[in-house]
Amino acid sequence: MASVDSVVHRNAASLGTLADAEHFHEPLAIDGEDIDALLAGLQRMILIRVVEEKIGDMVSQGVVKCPCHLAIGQEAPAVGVAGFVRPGDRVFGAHRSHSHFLALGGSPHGLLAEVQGKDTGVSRGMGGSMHLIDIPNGLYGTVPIVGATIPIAVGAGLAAKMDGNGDMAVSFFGDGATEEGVFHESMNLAALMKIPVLFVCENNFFSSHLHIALRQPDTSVCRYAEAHRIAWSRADGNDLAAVRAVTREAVEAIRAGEGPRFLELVTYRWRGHVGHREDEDVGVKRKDDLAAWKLRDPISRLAVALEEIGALKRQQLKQSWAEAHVVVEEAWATATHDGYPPAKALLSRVYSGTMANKH
Amino acid sequence: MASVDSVVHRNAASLGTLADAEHFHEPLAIDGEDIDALLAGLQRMILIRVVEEKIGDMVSQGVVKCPCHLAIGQEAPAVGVAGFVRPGDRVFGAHRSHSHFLALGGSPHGLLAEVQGKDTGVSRGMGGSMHLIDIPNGLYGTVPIVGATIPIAVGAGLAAKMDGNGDMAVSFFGDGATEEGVFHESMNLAALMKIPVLFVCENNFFSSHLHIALRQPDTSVCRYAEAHRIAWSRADGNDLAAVRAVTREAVEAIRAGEGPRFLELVTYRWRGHVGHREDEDVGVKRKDDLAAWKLRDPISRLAVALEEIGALKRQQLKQSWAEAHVVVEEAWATATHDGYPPAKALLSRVYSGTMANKH
Amino acid sequence: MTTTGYGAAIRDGFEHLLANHSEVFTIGQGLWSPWYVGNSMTDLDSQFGRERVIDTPVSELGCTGAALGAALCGYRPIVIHPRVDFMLLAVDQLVTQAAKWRSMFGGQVCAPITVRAIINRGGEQGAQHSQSLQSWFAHIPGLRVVMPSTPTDARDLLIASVLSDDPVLYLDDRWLYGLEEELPPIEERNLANEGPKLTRTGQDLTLVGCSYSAHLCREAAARLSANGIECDVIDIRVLNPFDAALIIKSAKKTGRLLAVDGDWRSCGMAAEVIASVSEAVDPRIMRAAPRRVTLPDAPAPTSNPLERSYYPTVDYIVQRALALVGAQQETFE
Amino acid sequence: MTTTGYGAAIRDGFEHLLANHSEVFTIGQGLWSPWYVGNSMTDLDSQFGRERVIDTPVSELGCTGAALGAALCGYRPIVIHPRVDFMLLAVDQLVTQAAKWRSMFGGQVCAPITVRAIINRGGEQGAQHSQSLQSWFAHIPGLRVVMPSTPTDARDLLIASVLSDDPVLYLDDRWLYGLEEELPPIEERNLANEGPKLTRTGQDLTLVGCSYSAHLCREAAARLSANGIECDVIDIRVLNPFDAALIIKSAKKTGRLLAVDGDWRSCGMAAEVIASVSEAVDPRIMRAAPRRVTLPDAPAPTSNPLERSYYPTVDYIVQRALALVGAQQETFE
Ligand SMILES: Cc1ncc(C[n+]2csc(CCOP(=O)(O)OP(=O)(O)O)c2C)c(N)n1
Ligand SMILES: Cc1ncc(C[n+]2csc(CCOP(=O)(O)OP(=O)(O)O)c2C)c(N)n1
Ligand SMILES: [Mg+2]
Ligand SMILES: [Mg+2]
Repeated sequence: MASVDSVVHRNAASLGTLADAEHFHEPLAIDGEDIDALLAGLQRMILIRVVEEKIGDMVSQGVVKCPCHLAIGQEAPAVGVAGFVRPGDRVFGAHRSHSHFLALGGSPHGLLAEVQGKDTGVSRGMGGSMHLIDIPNGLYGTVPIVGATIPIAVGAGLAAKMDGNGDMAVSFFGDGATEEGVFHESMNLAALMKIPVLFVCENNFFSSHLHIALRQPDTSVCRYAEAHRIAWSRADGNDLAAVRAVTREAVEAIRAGEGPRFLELVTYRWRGHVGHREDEDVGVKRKDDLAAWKLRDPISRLAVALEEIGALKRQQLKQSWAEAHVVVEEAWATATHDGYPPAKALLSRVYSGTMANKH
Repeated sequence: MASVDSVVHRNAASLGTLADAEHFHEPLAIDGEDIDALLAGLQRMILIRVVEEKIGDMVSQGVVKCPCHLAIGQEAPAVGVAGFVRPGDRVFGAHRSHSHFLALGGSPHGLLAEVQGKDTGVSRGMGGSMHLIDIPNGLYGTVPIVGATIPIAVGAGLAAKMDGNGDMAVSFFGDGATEEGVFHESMNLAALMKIPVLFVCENNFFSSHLHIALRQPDTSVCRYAEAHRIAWSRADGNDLAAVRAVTREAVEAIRAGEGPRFLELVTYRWRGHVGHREDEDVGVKRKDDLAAWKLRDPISRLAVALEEIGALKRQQLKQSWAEAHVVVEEAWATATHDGYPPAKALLSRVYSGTMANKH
Repeated sequence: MTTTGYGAAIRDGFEHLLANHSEVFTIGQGLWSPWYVGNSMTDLDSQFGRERVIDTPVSELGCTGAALGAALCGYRPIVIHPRVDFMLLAVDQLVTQAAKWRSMFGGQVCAPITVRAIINRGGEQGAQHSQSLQSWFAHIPGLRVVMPSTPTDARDLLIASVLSDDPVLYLDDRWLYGLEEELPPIEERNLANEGPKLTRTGQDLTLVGCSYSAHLCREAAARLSANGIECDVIDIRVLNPFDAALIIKSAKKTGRLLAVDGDWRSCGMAAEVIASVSEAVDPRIMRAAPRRVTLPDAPAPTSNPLERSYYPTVDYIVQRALALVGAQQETFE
Repeated sequence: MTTTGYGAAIRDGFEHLLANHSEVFTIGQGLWSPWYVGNSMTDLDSQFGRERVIDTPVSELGCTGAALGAALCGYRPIVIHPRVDFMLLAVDQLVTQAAKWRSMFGGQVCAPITVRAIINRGGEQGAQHSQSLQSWFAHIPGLRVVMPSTPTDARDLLIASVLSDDPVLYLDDRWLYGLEEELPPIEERNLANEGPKLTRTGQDLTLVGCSYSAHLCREAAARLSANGIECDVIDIRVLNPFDAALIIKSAKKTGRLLAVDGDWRSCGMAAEVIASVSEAVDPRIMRAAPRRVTLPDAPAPTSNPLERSYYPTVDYIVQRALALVGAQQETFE
């Protein structure tokens, strides 16, 4: 039957060792990498870790009440990608985006004030942990409706294309978001219109309490990019050098007008889906995995590698942590004394009521 | 970078000659096929063609007022798949489903009464052309919201799985429907839960006025099945023997408990998106294509092949057409004299108000 | 005497349904999680098996459609959306499919699907995790909308919803999970016969609400009684199809109406209550203009002080009720 | 004098916007088709290029979200949904995203997106191709809802919607495309200053409607006038945020109110009109109980005789108005 053609699916996109917590515990292979960038990235990952641990503590003490989804353990994707974001680019996140906010240069005080609902917060106290914005640093918005910012990022990319300055949009989302139909609608639209958007899926295996094996027929999500004819790369999301490598290549292609790119960054969250506890996801075999995953720590693996090549002294490392703690404690203290939004903010921020001036 | 892995998409799933109207004009290759089944299928395709031509005429005369989407030219997918549907199976269609209804054995009178809004119609005059149902023949519903019946069919398949009788669900949809996110959500769910459902995409290249090349980065949709890890087959949708071959194989696998299967059947509609006109889709280069596509006629190519092997006489063929016209004219005449639904039907059919009896 | 809480009562309803009706199953997000839907479904998966208690991918529209498909094939699925906000991705299947299939196909099919969505507000969750929107769904012919305000109703109306041959939206509110009461034996009722209920009687004012608002109305009525103002309190229970008869009767008696709703104001359930009464009651026998208590016209904020001022409270209802009862003197400009 | 039809007037609005505002573009289904959206966008693609007039895949949610993203980045996209029914797949982006981003982010961003959906009823299309649902969207704080009933408004309110810095839902009705009038020169108005309009004055009855219903009210008022009954006719025009002041003022004058809406009854726009008036007007000065004319509580049928009885008509409105005006005698049981 010349006119017939069949294929039983291949498993080409399965994660293999990347999914195995026993692998990738060794220090990173960073020879030939941009060491200054890695040192800066290390700093930033440490800051994110310390800020989120602080938030976790405040959640556990009941001081912070809004739902907080911590990215502790998965700092490298945010920092690696942010290294290639330039002014004019537009980045979007989701519910677990403290890391994206800080990686782009957001102020710890602005975040710590926001999670306390203060008027000095990045969203002026109206959004809390799940609704962050920082346009000066390129963060155009993070929201907790799973998948919602994916088409929005595609539209921001369309705007960048219309502007014609070689800017791009970045969409951070998780493996769970790939189950929302809008993810596919957005990928098709981006591929069809050759929109400059970088799709970054942080595959941490979980959607709240459910492992990806209980939600999808395969553990890797690159197969979706292939279906939508979008070039993709997959990397150890806890390896800053690897993340930087795949991002560099993808961003160059995007800015060169080749259209969208897709990154799957394999990582793992150390805390529960929401809140500060490590064992939040009761009923999910996690404890044993978590111990192994902690050995794939994006921070220590990079730090040791940098020490080994003599680019970093143990002393400097200690100091980085210490400085981060000082910055965070000061920011927290200030935020604590900041004021809440005025009562009128409830109604005064709904409509602009304004009208465009003619161009 | 051992932990990195990249692929720039291949075009593996492009349609090639199947998309070229100049190919597949020759009589079908049917040696070794089930000749009786092909003869019965020919009969059925002729009936569908004649019924839809009648509806087209009545639309052109303004007698039929509800929107009618004709499947003239794409009768083979419906008839080929229906040949493997058994009692207990549940079939769902969309807006262009006269063919599915008739292929499953639906009564021409029930359809012709429905498009006239008569109480004797298959949907008792409440649905018209776009909302057909015929549970005794396995048609559980067709609706015009693009993609809407795809998850519904998956649920019917889940019910079949729970029943445990080896029954399956069938979902007929078009290439445009693959752009709705719910199509992907449904495919993932079916693959994950190994649901006995046959996805049948009739790829006729168009979604209303837009060619698939203006809507997707590739012309074949099997790549989606591959992404969702669903075994797929692609065939000339105007070749009844080919359609039967891929359906037989898929249905055996489904009933054997292997989970969902996906078929892409490449075809072409002879009329406009909606209504009776051939040149409805103004602005779309179609006229020239259409002439060539008519040479890939699912009916004549099969008829000639059957004549060539002596399984069909020219005289019998003439008679089949003549009989179909008689059946259709009689059904139309009866339907014309049937009554409209009573005024109370508007409110009396909204709620059942009934309550289940205990099992 | 042992009392049961609202959440546990919902679980009792699930247990009864799964144990006694083999065609019932439940599907949605969080069903294999111990915390996702509070204590309202705890361990149902281990008790009845993961083939009948199905956790799902993050695909609201697909999963709701799949449940509808099973319902068309003889099952009675209960879809779980842990938040109304998430369910909005599934409105096509709920509103354009489930609610219309019966009528669209001439009454030849029924779609006994129950969609249970949880109103989960407060806690500084903000605009995208606080919507209730019952007014939207009460607007749709073909869709029955149920909102229980007591543990007994939470259990028995869930059972009635699932056993109804019509599509039903069942909304429960996390803020009611604290309520406790002694539960009577389970009764399988016909949802078509259920409707608004008079839960307290008085001569001075008619207080109407559903779900958590009905609870607030009961609390307010108790406080008002202490001030010598006696209220009829009506718990709507079934928002669609809406039977206003009881409310109309009460308004004719008291001549005063205060409609409370935890949804937004414009085109909301409180507007429907007032419109239904205004159409049916001779205005000359009303002793005051009716009034609404609803959310302010803004998305839900996160900041604690704003959030506290956002939701209707017993205090506020009492205050509005006092103004209303004094309203003969109220001047209309 | 040359007159312009409603559809052509919409096209004039698009032409003005695309010609004078480089940040405007339009995206949606059917934009490269000569028939999909009637004559309301004919040849805009060839006139302004397919980079600014973008036809799309069948992906309502994705395309609406993409437009929102562009709006956040300085553009003024107009999303086209050829039917309200299709737009329901995009409610998350419209209601949970666009309408809330400004407030959710402390007023620091604006989302100047206009979603234009077409009400395309009748023609035996049935339950899934006939919904209007303006009541749903008028319920949502943060979303402006506009429904023009004349060619001039169709053009000028489209322009005002697109130039507004807030998200706007603009609904036009195919049944109005036949209306013709002489158009004044284009005026760029601030949508925030637009609202209900008194289009006819009378002492006996206040008739209120939006879009096609406003047109029906005008026709009915003319017929009633021939019977010696003079009506105030109010065209709502902007449903959200809803300013009832004009309607209240009129009801106080006439003491009688008939609210007409082409959407369903319960929790609908007609209920909001009656509730707003009932709250604000001393019942004792009402000369009759207000009344609603809406769709019956059923999905749209296809069968011609049922379809003809389904939608409000001028005859029916006149009939109800006469009953209402005679209502002093009307007895309330
Ligand atoms: C539309 C929608 N459905 C469900 C949820 C509940 N929810 C919040 S986060 C989440 C998990 C998402 O998983 P993933 O995308 O992998 O992100 P991760 O939490 O792993 O960072 C879910 C299901 C939601 N917020 N929105
Ligand atoms: C949700 C939704 N969006 C848009 C439409 C308008 N529409 C009706 S049929 C159709 C084309 C669908 O194309 P396809 O799925 O390929 O089916 P075909 O018409 O080719 O048989 C469209 C866009 C619709 N009915 N529903
Ligand atoms: Mg995840
Ligand atoms: Mg097609």
